[in-house]
Amino acid sequence: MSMLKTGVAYKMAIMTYLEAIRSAMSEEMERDENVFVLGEDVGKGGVMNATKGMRDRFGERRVLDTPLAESAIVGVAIGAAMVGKKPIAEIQFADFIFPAANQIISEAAKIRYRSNNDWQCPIVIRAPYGATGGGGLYHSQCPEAVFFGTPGLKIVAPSSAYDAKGLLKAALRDGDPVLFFEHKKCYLYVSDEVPDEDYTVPIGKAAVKREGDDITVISYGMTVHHVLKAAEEVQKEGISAHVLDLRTLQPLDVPAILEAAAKTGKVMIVHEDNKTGGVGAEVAAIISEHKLYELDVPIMRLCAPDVPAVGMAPTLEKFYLPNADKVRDAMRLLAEM
Amino acid sequence: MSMLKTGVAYKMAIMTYLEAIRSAMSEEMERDENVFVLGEDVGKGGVMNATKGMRDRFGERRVLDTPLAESAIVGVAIGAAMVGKKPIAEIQFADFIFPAANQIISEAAKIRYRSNNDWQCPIVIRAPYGATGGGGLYHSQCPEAVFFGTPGLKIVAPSSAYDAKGLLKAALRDGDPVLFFEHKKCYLYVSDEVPDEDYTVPIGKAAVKREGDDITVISYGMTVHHVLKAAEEVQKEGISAHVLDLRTLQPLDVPAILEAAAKTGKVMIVHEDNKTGGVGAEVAAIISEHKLYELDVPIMRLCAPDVPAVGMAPTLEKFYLPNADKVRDAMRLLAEM
Amino acid sequence: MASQTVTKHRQIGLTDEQVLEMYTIMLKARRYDERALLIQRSGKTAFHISGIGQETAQVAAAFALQKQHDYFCPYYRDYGVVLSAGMTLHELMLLSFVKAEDVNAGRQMPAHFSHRKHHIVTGSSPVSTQVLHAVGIALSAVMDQEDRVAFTSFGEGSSNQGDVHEAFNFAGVFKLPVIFMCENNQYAISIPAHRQVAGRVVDRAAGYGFPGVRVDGNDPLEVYQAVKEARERAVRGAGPTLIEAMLYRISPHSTADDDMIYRTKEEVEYHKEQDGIQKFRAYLLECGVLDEELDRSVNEEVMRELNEATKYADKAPYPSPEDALKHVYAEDGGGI
Amino acid sequence: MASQTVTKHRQIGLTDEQVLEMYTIMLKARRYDERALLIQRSGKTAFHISGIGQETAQVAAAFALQKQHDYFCPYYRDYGVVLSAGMTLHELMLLSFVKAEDVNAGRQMPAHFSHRKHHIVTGSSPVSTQVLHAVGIALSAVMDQEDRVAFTSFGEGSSNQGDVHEAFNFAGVFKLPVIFMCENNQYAISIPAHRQVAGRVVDRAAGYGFPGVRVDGNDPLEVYQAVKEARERAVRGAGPTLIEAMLYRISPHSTADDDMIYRTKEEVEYHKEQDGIQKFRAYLLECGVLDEELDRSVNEEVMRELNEATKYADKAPYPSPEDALKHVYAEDGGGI
Ligand SMILES: Cc1ncc(C[n+]2csc(CCOP(=O)(O)OP(=O)(O)O)c2C)c(N)n1
Ligand SMILES: Cc1ncc(C[n+]2csc(CCOP(=O)(O)OP(=O)(O)O)c2C)c(N)n1
Ligand SMILES: [Mg+2]
Ligand SMILES: [Mg+2]
Repeated sequence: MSMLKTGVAYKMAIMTYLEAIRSAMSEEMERDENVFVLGEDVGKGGVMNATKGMRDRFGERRVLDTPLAESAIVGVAIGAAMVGKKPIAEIQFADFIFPAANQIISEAAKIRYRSNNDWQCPIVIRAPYGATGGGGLYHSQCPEAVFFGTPGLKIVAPSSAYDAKGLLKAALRDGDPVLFFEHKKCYLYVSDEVPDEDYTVPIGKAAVKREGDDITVISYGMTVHHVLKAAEEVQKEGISAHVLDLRTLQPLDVPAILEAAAKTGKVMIVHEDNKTGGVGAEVAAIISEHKLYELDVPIMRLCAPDVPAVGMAPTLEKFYLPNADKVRDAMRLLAEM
Repeated sequence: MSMLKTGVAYKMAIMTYLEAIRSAMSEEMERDENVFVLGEDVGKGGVMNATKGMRDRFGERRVLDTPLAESAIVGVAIGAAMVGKKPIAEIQFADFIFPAANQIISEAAKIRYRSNNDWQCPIVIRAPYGATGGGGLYHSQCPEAVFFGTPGLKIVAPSSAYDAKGLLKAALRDGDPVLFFEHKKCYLYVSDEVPDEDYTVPIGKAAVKREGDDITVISYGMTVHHVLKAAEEVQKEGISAHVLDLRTLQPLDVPAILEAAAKTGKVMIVHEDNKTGGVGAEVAAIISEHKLYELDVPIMRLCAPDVPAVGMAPTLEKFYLPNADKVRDAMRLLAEM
Repeated sequence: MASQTVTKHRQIGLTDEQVLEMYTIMLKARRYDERALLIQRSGKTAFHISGIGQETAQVAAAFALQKQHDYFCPYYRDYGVVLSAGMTLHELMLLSFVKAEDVNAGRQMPAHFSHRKHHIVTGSSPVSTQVLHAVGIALSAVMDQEDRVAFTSFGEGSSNQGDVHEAFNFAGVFKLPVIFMCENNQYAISIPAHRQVAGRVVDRAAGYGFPGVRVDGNDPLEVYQAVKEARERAVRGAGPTLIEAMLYRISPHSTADDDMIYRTKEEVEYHKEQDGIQKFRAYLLECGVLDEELDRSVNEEVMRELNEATKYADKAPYPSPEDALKHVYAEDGGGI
Repeated sequence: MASQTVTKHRQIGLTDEQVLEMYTIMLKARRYDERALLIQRSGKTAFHISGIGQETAQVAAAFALQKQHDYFCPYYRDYGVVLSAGMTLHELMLLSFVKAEDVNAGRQMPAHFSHRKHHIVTGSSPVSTQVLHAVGIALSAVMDQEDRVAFTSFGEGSSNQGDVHEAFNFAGVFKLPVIFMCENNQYAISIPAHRQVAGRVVDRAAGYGFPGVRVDGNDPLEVYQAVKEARERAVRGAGPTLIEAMLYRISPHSTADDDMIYRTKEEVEYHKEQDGIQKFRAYLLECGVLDEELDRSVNEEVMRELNEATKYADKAPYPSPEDALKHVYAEDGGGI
């Protein structure tokens, strides 16, 4: 398959979000011998298969099975990064990132600043997050809001295979610590076209996923797909939705957010993380700070309810998670306001 | 000193914010033998003197010096709380709370919910936060935003001695984990009237600190004092500021926020924590969700800049921290908009 | 029922009734485990994590403790512990099926135990957090001058979490009545113990000034004795004990794992033959506590209970959707 | 300069020049420390944290390592380490005065060392995080097959943080070239070591399968030898070593602490008499490396350097306010 982009023919392949991540890691490991992966069970391929086959290709030193200790995984990665390595620290489930919170917030985020640029800490922390169904409270969490608002960190949360690969490559070439949140539901559910050629997606740039005139929906990660599906549905009813995928959560793409908000004056933010204190709050705050006069109606947020995390029983799960139906209903409401 | 309140004469004493905290702990320890304090150096009085004299009064078992390990301090407190104790876990500086993040976020916050009310975790975690001058990056942080938005936790951040005592007592009688952020600058800088009698200040209720008609300023902690001082100043210029002290950050007092915002239609949020992803973002989001039509001008946020934390040099510190002058200038701007 | 000579279990203070009950609970744990796997395979449940190969040590440890008096902070494979502490197959099945009547009301994954009445402390997925909770419970026992101990277990992989070290040190400094049991089943998911643990878990105790004891986890009498002694030390104020029970994880890590990527069938088969339950059965037969007939009826009774539990849990309703909103905080603010 | 018989320091591989340099740096550290306290008392700086009583061990350890080759992850009292690694009194004074020219450009508290050129890794206040960084640096040395080691130090109180355990285990599993040095100065702020550390820090190494060595921190030759051997083990692939240097914190915890609340003047006085620098001086005099005249000139030179450094740093400008906004991220995005 091929497609024309800025005049050049790129060869493209359809691949899953998971394959995109694996290929980004593999290509960067080929390209730069300082890149290596470390984490629990990464040797056998990781519990998500993200590193499948990579130990055979790069050896067990560069696909390093670590002891079961997240603070060590991140802390060791930080040490290695400070002296020139480019570690990819895999957290088995994002729910288990908290033992490493001190190393991430007190160390990684502050190393460049506190030393006045004497040292830097270019690590990438990959953390599979979000609900896939049947994960319960501790295999489904969206912990991005805990780290969001910690200056010094960059936070990425792609929704497509294309973005996942391009952003992971960008993260691996970045000079600062990047938290890379991979939505577990996207791993196999999402497939799209990915160029064969080397490319990056810049950190800090949102993407317009759909042009529209009536309402603006801003989202990231898995919920982008719910939003797009709902947008198709409401289109049939004559509601035209403009959809922005944040892609990077920190730094937020403020110009893109403002442009998208101003375009329709009716804004909804959708995320799987619970509402209070989520990334959506900042997005709403930014809009109400800079584009208040262009808002026609209040800013809406469609998020998981403010309970600790998703329940295991299917009934609880369905109630908790945003889905295309819930987004569609909210879109109708917003359009009618 | 005495004052009339709901018809009853209360005896009052002027005390510092720090004394208020100490007296709340001491009185609750007298009242309930299950209450105890644990933390680093609490026996000698703690590095902030919050527990001064308490070991002599209650013995070293109830004012327990722990090893230097925050995850243990919180984790042990959780275990004790689950079987009927009411521990007050002191974190020496809020900057050092992150090693305990897993115990706070994965455990304390989720114990009631995950067990469907079979177990509960009524701990109070006291964490001195904020800049006092000369604390540098790691003795000045405002980490409330990291925990904000974790359902299951309550978060309190008083600005007065009265509130500090009343809220700490309320926290100690609460059935759920409460993060109690004590602003270090308030410890000795702030003194006010505190009743001799037992009283509590309800968790979840904001307080109007000043009635006004032109602009609304919402804040918490030390910056409340900057806001009140600036309000006095701009009053002379004919600007009347309505000031709301959030007091509790989680759950936020949404009705009070909306009422305060609607009162003037011109809202500014002030906090010492950096802007992006701070509590102010949620406050702005709530207002723009529920009171958009009552807003006359964009919601303003006056916060520390998005850098990792305050620098040690006086020049850096002054640049970083909100103060009365900065608030006053922003108030003028807001009033003129 | 018992033989003429003084049997080993009597020598260490266990009655015939007790060893028979231990055996019965081991069987319950095993049968439950096998059934839960089948149910998961049939698609009726989402997940199972197996304790097969660890039941002997689990049941033996729990029998050395006092039910509804001591506190249990188990980890996710501890079916043998929670069944000994008082949970029923009925309750375990409701947990597997994540139904409304489950203690957790369907909120948590299977194997995330909780039962306040039985002093089984609510558990989570992040490993090793419970080790500190046990220390806190032990601290409260000392404060209240009560003769109870806190028991906690964890895998050898999980022993590497910072929380375990902080727990050992805290308990060591205050000589708290806590028993740490590492169920060393040779693997942490795909990582064999020698790539996971530097040195030996049991040797770590010495660094905190308390005893570490390594036991054959397939020998319930050895485990029982070690835990019993640890309990005695604990209640007389002599402090914590670390027990490392050597075991083998017979099943893959969980239903989400394919263990043949990182170990061989032969290795697993070899360890299956060391099965502690079979050895215990042989011992009980040998000393006359058990005979073939009694064994059959014990097994039948276990199966009956299991079948009923399965049937009930299968048919029981899921929690209603809005229940997701309940119990984030105490309803009345706590008021304590 | 040296005596006829083979001196102890020569026996362990130190030249006369080296021990003299060690002595000089110990003096620098001590004099810096005393001056920094005075400056703080005069109100010119906000804070000082003292290393008095620990300089001998610090300097000796650093001398067993290779400057600008091995990596140093020191902790906040390690003036002796960073001066040995290459930092100057000039730089330390700029750090104390938090001036623009300071490596950290006035951002961090004094004693938060950083100096990339000298392989001194940037440090923070939360204790023990650096112990894991050292392990990561050691890992990178192995990956690149370079013969460098990572050295890290921490207090005995800080040894109880989870990160230290995770670091020991990680380094033990992969036999990494890292040297852990615990500077056991008997107190963690107000808490004496026996209330802080269960067992002995040095004994913890055995639980991770690597050697632990306890040394008299006031004896620089003993410390030097232990670190030297640890370095040799490390570079030949035999893995980490834990060294526990027994010391005493002569000063209060920091200028914010009143130690007379929790210890006596007599106790402090007793330990002042054990001063390692004075003992080392006596040794050097005895074996003829030093004489009174040389000692005077060494001391004078140290004071001259210190005075100049103080004067310069005092007058140097603070960072400009807007500099607070710099270096949150790489200016060009990193582009690596
Ligand atoms: C903090 C944390 N990190 C990672 C995981 C994922 N995880 C679940 S079980 C497990 C292996 C545990 O091994 P071990 O402690 O030996 O216990 P076992 O499963 O062998 O009984 C891992 C890595 C987790 N649950 N918690
Ligand atoms: C994680 C963390 N918790 C608490 C503190 C506050 N604190 C600073 S130094 C110190 C005591 C350290 O004692 P020790 O490790 O023995 O080192 P020493 O100061 O005696 O050299 C404490 C509690 C901190 N810096 N970091
Ligand atoms: Mg295991
Ligand atoms: Mg010390």
